[in-house]
Amino acid sequence: MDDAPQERLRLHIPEPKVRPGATPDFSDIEVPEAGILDRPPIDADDQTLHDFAFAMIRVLDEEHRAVGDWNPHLDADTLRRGLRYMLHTRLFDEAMLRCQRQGKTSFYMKCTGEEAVAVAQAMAHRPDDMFFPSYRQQGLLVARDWPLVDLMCQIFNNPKDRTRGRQLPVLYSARDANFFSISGNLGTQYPQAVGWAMASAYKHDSRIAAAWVGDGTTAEADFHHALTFATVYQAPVILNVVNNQWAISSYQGIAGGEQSTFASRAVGYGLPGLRVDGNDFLAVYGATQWACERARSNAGPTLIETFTYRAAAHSTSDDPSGYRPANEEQAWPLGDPIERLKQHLITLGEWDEERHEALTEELRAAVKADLKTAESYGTLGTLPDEPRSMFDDVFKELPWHLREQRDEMEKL
Amino acid sequence: MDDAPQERLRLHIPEPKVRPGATPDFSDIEVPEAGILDRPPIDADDQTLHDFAFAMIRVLDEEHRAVGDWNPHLDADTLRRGLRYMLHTRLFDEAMLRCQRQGKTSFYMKCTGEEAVAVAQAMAHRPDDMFFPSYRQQGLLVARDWPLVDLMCQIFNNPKDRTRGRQLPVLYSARDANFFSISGNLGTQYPQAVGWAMASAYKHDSRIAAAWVGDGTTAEADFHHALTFATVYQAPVILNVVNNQWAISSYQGIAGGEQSTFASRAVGYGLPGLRVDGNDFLAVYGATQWACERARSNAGPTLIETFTYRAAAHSTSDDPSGYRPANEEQAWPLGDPIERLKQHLITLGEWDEERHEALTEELRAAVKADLKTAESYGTLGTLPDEPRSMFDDVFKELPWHLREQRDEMEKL
Amino acid sequence: MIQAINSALDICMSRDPDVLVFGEDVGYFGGVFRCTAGLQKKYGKTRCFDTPISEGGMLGAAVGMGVYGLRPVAEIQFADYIYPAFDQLVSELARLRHRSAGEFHAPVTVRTPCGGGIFGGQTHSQSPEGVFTHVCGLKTVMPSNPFDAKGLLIAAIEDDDPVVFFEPKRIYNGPFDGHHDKPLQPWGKHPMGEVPEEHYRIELGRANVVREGADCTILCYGTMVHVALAGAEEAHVDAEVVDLRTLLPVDMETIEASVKKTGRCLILHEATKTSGYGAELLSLVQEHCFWHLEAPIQRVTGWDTPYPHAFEWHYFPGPARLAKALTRLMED
Amino acid sequence: MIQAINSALDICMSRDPDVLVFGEDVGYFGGVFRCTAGLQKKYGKTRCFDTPISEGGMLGAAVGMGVYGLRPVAEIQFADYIYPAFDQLVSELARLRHRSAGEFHAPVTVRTPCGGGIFGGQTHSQSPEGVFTHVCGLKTVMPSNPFDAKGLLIAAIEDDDPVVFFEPKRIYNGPFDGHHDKPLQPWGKHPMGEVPEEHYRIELGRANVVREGADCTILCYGTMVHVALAGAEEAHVDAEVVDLRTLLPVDMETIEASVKKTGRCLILHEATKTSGYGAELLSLVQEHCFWHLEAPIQRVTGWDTPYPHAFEWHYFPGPARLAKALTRLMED
Ligand SMILES: Cc1ncc(C[n+]2csc(CCOP(=O)(O)OP(=O)(O)O)c2C)c(N)n1
Ligand SMILES: Cc1ncc(C[n+]2csc(CCOP(=O)(O)OP(=O)(O)O)c2C)c(N)n1
Ligand SMILES: [Mg+2]
Ligand SMILES: [Mg+2]
Repeated sequence: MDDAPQERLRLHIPEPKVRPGATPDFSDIEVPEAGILDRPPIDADDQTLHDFAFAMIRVLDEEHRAVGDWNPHLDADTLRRGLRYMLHTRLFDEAMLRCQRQGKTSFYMKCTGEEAVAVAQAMAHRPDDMFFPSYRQQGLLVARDWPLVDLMCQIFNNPKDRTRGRQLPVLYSARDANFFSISGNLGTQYPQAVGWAMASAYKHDSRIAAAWVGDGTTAEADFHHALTFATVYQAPVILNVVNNQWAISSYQGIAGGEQSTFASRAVGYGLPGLRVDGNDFLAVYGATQWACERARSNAGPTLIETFTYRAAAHSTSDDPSGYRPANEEQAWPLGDPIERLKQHLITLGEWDEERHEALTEELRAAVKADLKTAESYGTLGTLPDEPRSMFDDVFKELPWHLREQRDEMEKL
Repeated sequence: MDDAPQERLRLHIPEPKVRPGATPDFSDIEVPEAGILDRPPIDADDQTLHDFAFAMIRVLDEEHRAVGDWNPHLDADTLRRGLRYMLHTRLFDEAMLRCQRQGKTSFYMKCTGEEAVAVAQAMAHRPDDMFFPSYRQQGLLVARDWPLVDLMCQIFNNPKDRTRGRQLPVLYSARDANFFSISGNLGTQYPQAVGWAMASAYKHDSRIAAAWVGDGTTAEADFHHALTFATVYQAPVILNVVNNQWAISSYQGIAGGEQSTFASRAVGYGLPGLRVDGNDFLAVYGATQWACERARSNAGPTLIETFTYRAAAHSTSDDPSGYRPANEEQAWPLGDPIERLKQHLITLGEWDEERHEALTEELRAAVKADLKTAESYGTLGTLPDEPRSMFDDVFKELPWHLREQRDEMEKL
Repeated sequence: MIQAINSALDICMSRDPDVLVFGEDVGYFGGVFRCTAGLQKKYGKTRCFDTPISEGGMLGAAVGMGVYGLRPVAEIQFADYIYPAFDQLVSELARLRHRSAGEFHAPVTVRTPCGGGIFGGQTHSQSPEGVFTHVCGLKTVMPSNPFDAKGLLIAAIEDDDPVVFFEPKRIYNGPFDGHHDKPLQPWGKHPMGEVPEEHYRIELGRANVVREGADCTILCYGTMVHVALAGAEEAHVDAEVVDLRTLLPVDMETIEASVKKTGRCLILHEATKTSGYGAELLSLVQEHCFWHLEAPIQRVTGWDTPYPHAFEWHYFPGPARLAKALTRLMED
Repeated sequence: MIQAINSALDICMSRDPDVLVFGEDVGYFGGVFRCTAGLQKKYGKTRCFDTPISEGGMLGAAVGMGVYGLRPVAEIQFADYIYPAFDQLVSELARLRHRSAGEFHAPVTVRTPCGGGIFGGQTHSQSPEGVFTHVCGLKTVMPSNPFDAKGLLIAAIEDDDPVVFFEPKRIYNGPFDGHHDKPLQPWGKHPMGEVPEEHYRIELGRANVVREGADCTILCYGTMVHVALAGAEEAHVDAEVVDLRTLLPVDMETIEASVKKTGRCLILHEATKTSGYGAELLSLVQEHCFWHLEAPIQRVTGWDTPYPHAFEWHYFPGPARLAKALTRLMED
């Protein structure tokens, strides 16, 4: 038997350091210097890779230069495209929030502060790779040049809504962009992405899959299922955890984030876990590129944790001032992704305030124009289709009992 | 985008090195020297503890001496008790297998080769610690001096069956031994143990909990749930994975065991994972003792992987010759736990072949006597109770619809 | 109704230190619907706390706590998210007492907001209650008003059997009779909106006849009780409206007495039709009252489709649909 | 029946390289019931393989494979173990086509052995089919003999909707009419035991009248079809026995024609009674045939308890219970 003292047990309940009213405090977050980590070969052995799960891959340094082994060395045009997509995403989010306030839609979810994650990751992938996103990766669609009018129409549930009024706003589906239908149930897309990747490998295809979940969602069963299946079958998939510190009102400590990093969950499955500065466009790009190469060369799956901060409310139904200090995002030590990439381009001599201003104006006008088009088809309250359409697609063909119910509805 | 070559993807399906007909081959199993690992303080930091998840704690060396820091320094009486319990477990298993062959019970599951796991772990715990076992830890009950007649009566589903004929043989429940009702659904007991431990901590109790799953079962959702809840609330619980290399016909590679150790699953949750020679009574005892001390001092949970080999068939419904080489257990590099402890005692001068022979005879006689008693209450086919009893305990009190159904049954 | 639920939790926590309340966002924040607001502050972090987003883990842990001797009250944020916990509910919580022949049991209460009408789309609107009534070993409850909600929730928490407690979120803030275009009435104006401060229980397994009538019997629960009253009025039918309150064990005595009196029966629920709880109700009525039936029993329910977003009101079984069915019922 | 299932899988794999077969122990070993024996050897490791013990992961991956364009056939080792996969089945597989407005779908077939009578205790004996019929978007099938099993399984695999395919394990090796004390008859002697080698389909949604009769209609499926025939004989009742084969969508035409002809109806299933699929069947018959009913519809089912181990035969709704109910049905 053990020799432990006859001490009384006590239950530990994790609690964030600060709550509303207090000053934001990120002093416990270690921000390592940019560029200090090596980029290992994609087939490096497990043990070599462990460290990346606890470190933080960073490329942009304090002087806005791109440094170190993980720098993807993108040309200026690509960088400008990245900047444009991120800005476009942010302006789109702002416009949609306004629409919600104006009653044009019932609901919206922003990704403010997290734009680098989806945009850089989409750009690091090939266009035919398959994405299994959560609801906060609208940047993937922006970076795949998907028409925003299309998203707006779903948000408004108007007759051009691709989901025919069946889904909440933001739960997009865009097959032509290789973007999987977003589920309202957290995490379910994770093992689905693994299955898709297994299928691609089975068919000797070259397309790989990627999936995203939030820090909070890592606690779901499907997270474990996905990692298990990914490692057992060495599926060509990239599993991303967007650690934006919050899951509605619960901080990441409630998901176990204080005991270890989310990237380190990979270790126990014998997979590489990369922890990345999620507000560093180049670091996200570089890490994703590495993982893509790995998956595409039959070297196996990767787990990537993008360390970022949810600057906005969880959704339009949420008010974070109830559970965290006001303006905490301004104290966030990793800054703002758009600002950081902008400064990098300026440092390179490839950008300036005027061009930024002009780009902002251009995108604002584009969003406005798209909005006008989308609104012309209708906003909240416009029916997207005949009510009878709700009976379609339950099955491929309508069985008798649904036909009867449809008739009954129509006779009302 | 990535620079991976336009290689074709391929699907990896894990496969054991040998199948029936081939010679057993354990050449890839690294068996480190006994005694080489330090025993860290129970509150050592995570990073220090990582190595234990990939190493193997061993105490008994090739000369049958107990060596190194993890040696629990048990006195000879305790060692002899351990030997007795293990032997008793094995003889009990053999007797029950015979009973199944004789048609006295429908089903049985042996733990041959794994006796050290349950017996040493039970002995390292305090008697009032709560156990949440799987179906292969009968040794826990033996080591808690639980009357074997009781188990036999359940196996025979006779009128002394504590579960009143409701459960399959071997799915015991023994509240008085602090042994939780075994579920037929794999892994469900894992988060339950964590919840029990949380409750104990909440009540400032000093009792801790322990749970067991097999290597195959680590793939279930409940494994992840348990680790997540354990780390978040720092529950006083020990989570054990009995890696006996097989899950019915699937080798541990199908559970991801080839990519990393099961102990290393702990790393990503910020928990210590100890990988232990599961056939080394002293190593299992020592590691468990360490984890008990840790839990009982509010220092947190531990994951222990006991590395062993399922020498028997999965159950009486299984025939392993269909999927693995015959007599593979004899090639198992970690030997037999009973034999190893016996030799250790002999080396200490505390045991000899005659005493061993005598003990074997004594226990065989004890099992026989118990069997006679149990059989006197009836074997397979004897009804354990009135059929009407099946309606009890669905709810605390019988609702009207069950009363009606019971009456209907009785009128037949 | 939110305050009534909060009050029930508060009272149970104050009377019994073994009552613990937890779930996603229920701790500091007080729950996305505010049902647990103030409880962490009042009872401390170890009695009311957030859990990881792991419904399965939450109920697995709850079973263990119950086995230890506590009385856990777990919140599943939306009933649509109860499925990841299905195995712990169905294979463990419901079965434990039976499989261990009474050695172990876990008196867990699972609270969860259900139902639609809040423009929540298919994953914030479901009514899965029927499934739980098929699982022997679970009690299933759904209140239709604040007074009942409090009394039933206290009874559920104090019950030694596991209870799945559904809270129709559409009526959290006021009764709703299906007229979505009319302004919401707050509970304050409703007779059942008045909730005594003290401890009281409404026995599980007892229905409530909320309106006596001679023409026909409407069996319903939750939000649908209000729809039933409105629909009957619109159809000018003197319906007896039975609010079941507990679905399992169901109050067959009250149902039988009512249907034998009226000779006609209609079942109203929001869940999808096929194999919904209405099927069981219909079967029970048919089995117990066949010779008294003057017309076929009717079911008015949600369609057999996922809960739509834009077509919510075409899906919702509202008073117009009910009125039409009642008219047909009376003509049959 | 095992060979019939094996043959269906074999044929589907040989005709379509996109058909993959996987599950716990199904690869090298060929499945604990041997339904997949020989397939890995014939089609290779990447087409028929073992999965981790993770029913949820298995069906999650199956959905993804289906989305890619494959036709996965997953085996859940026992129907009792389908619950850990419930969320992927109910919230994902069943909903995908609808929520994406047809952009994505996954033509997954989930095979799983169900039912008791094999002394398997509560976690190897359950019949959870009713629950799946409540989930819109899933088709639910249960064959009663080898010929149907093969034709239905091929139809299920080739169907573009997800199908849950229940295999009553008690009749894997021969028909079983509930007389557990009589020696088992092998399928070889049964007319439906003869299974053509080639490809054929039995359309989903079509019932089979296995015995014509004038006195009453017995609705049943799976093992219970054999019990129905035996029970009717023992009760000397000229029963029309309808083997539903597909539970959803159910063949209402055949049911209606039969009940309207006989005027009496009994529903027989092994699953627990309350909110079981029998409740839906009873409701449908009541709704469609009320004016033709000469007596209350009866349900003969498993009791509302967990499937017992020692009292298996007291639980199992065998011919004696059925005969008694039939006699009462004819007297009513
Ligand atoms: C299975 C399930 N449980 C609960 C919810 C309710 N819910 C929606 S979002 C959310 C928080 C998710 O947090 P995180 O994963 O960190 O993602 P983030 O919102 O931060 O992007 C919760 C609990 C849900 N949608 N699905
Ligand atoms: C949820 C669930 N899925 C599948 C099974 C069927 N089953 C019973 S034992 C077993 C193998 C378990 O292997 P492992 O966890 O390694 O334990 P061991 O038998 O080796 O002790 C399986 C698949 C089950 N009982 N429960
Ligand atoms: Mg988050
Ligand atoms: Mg094993």
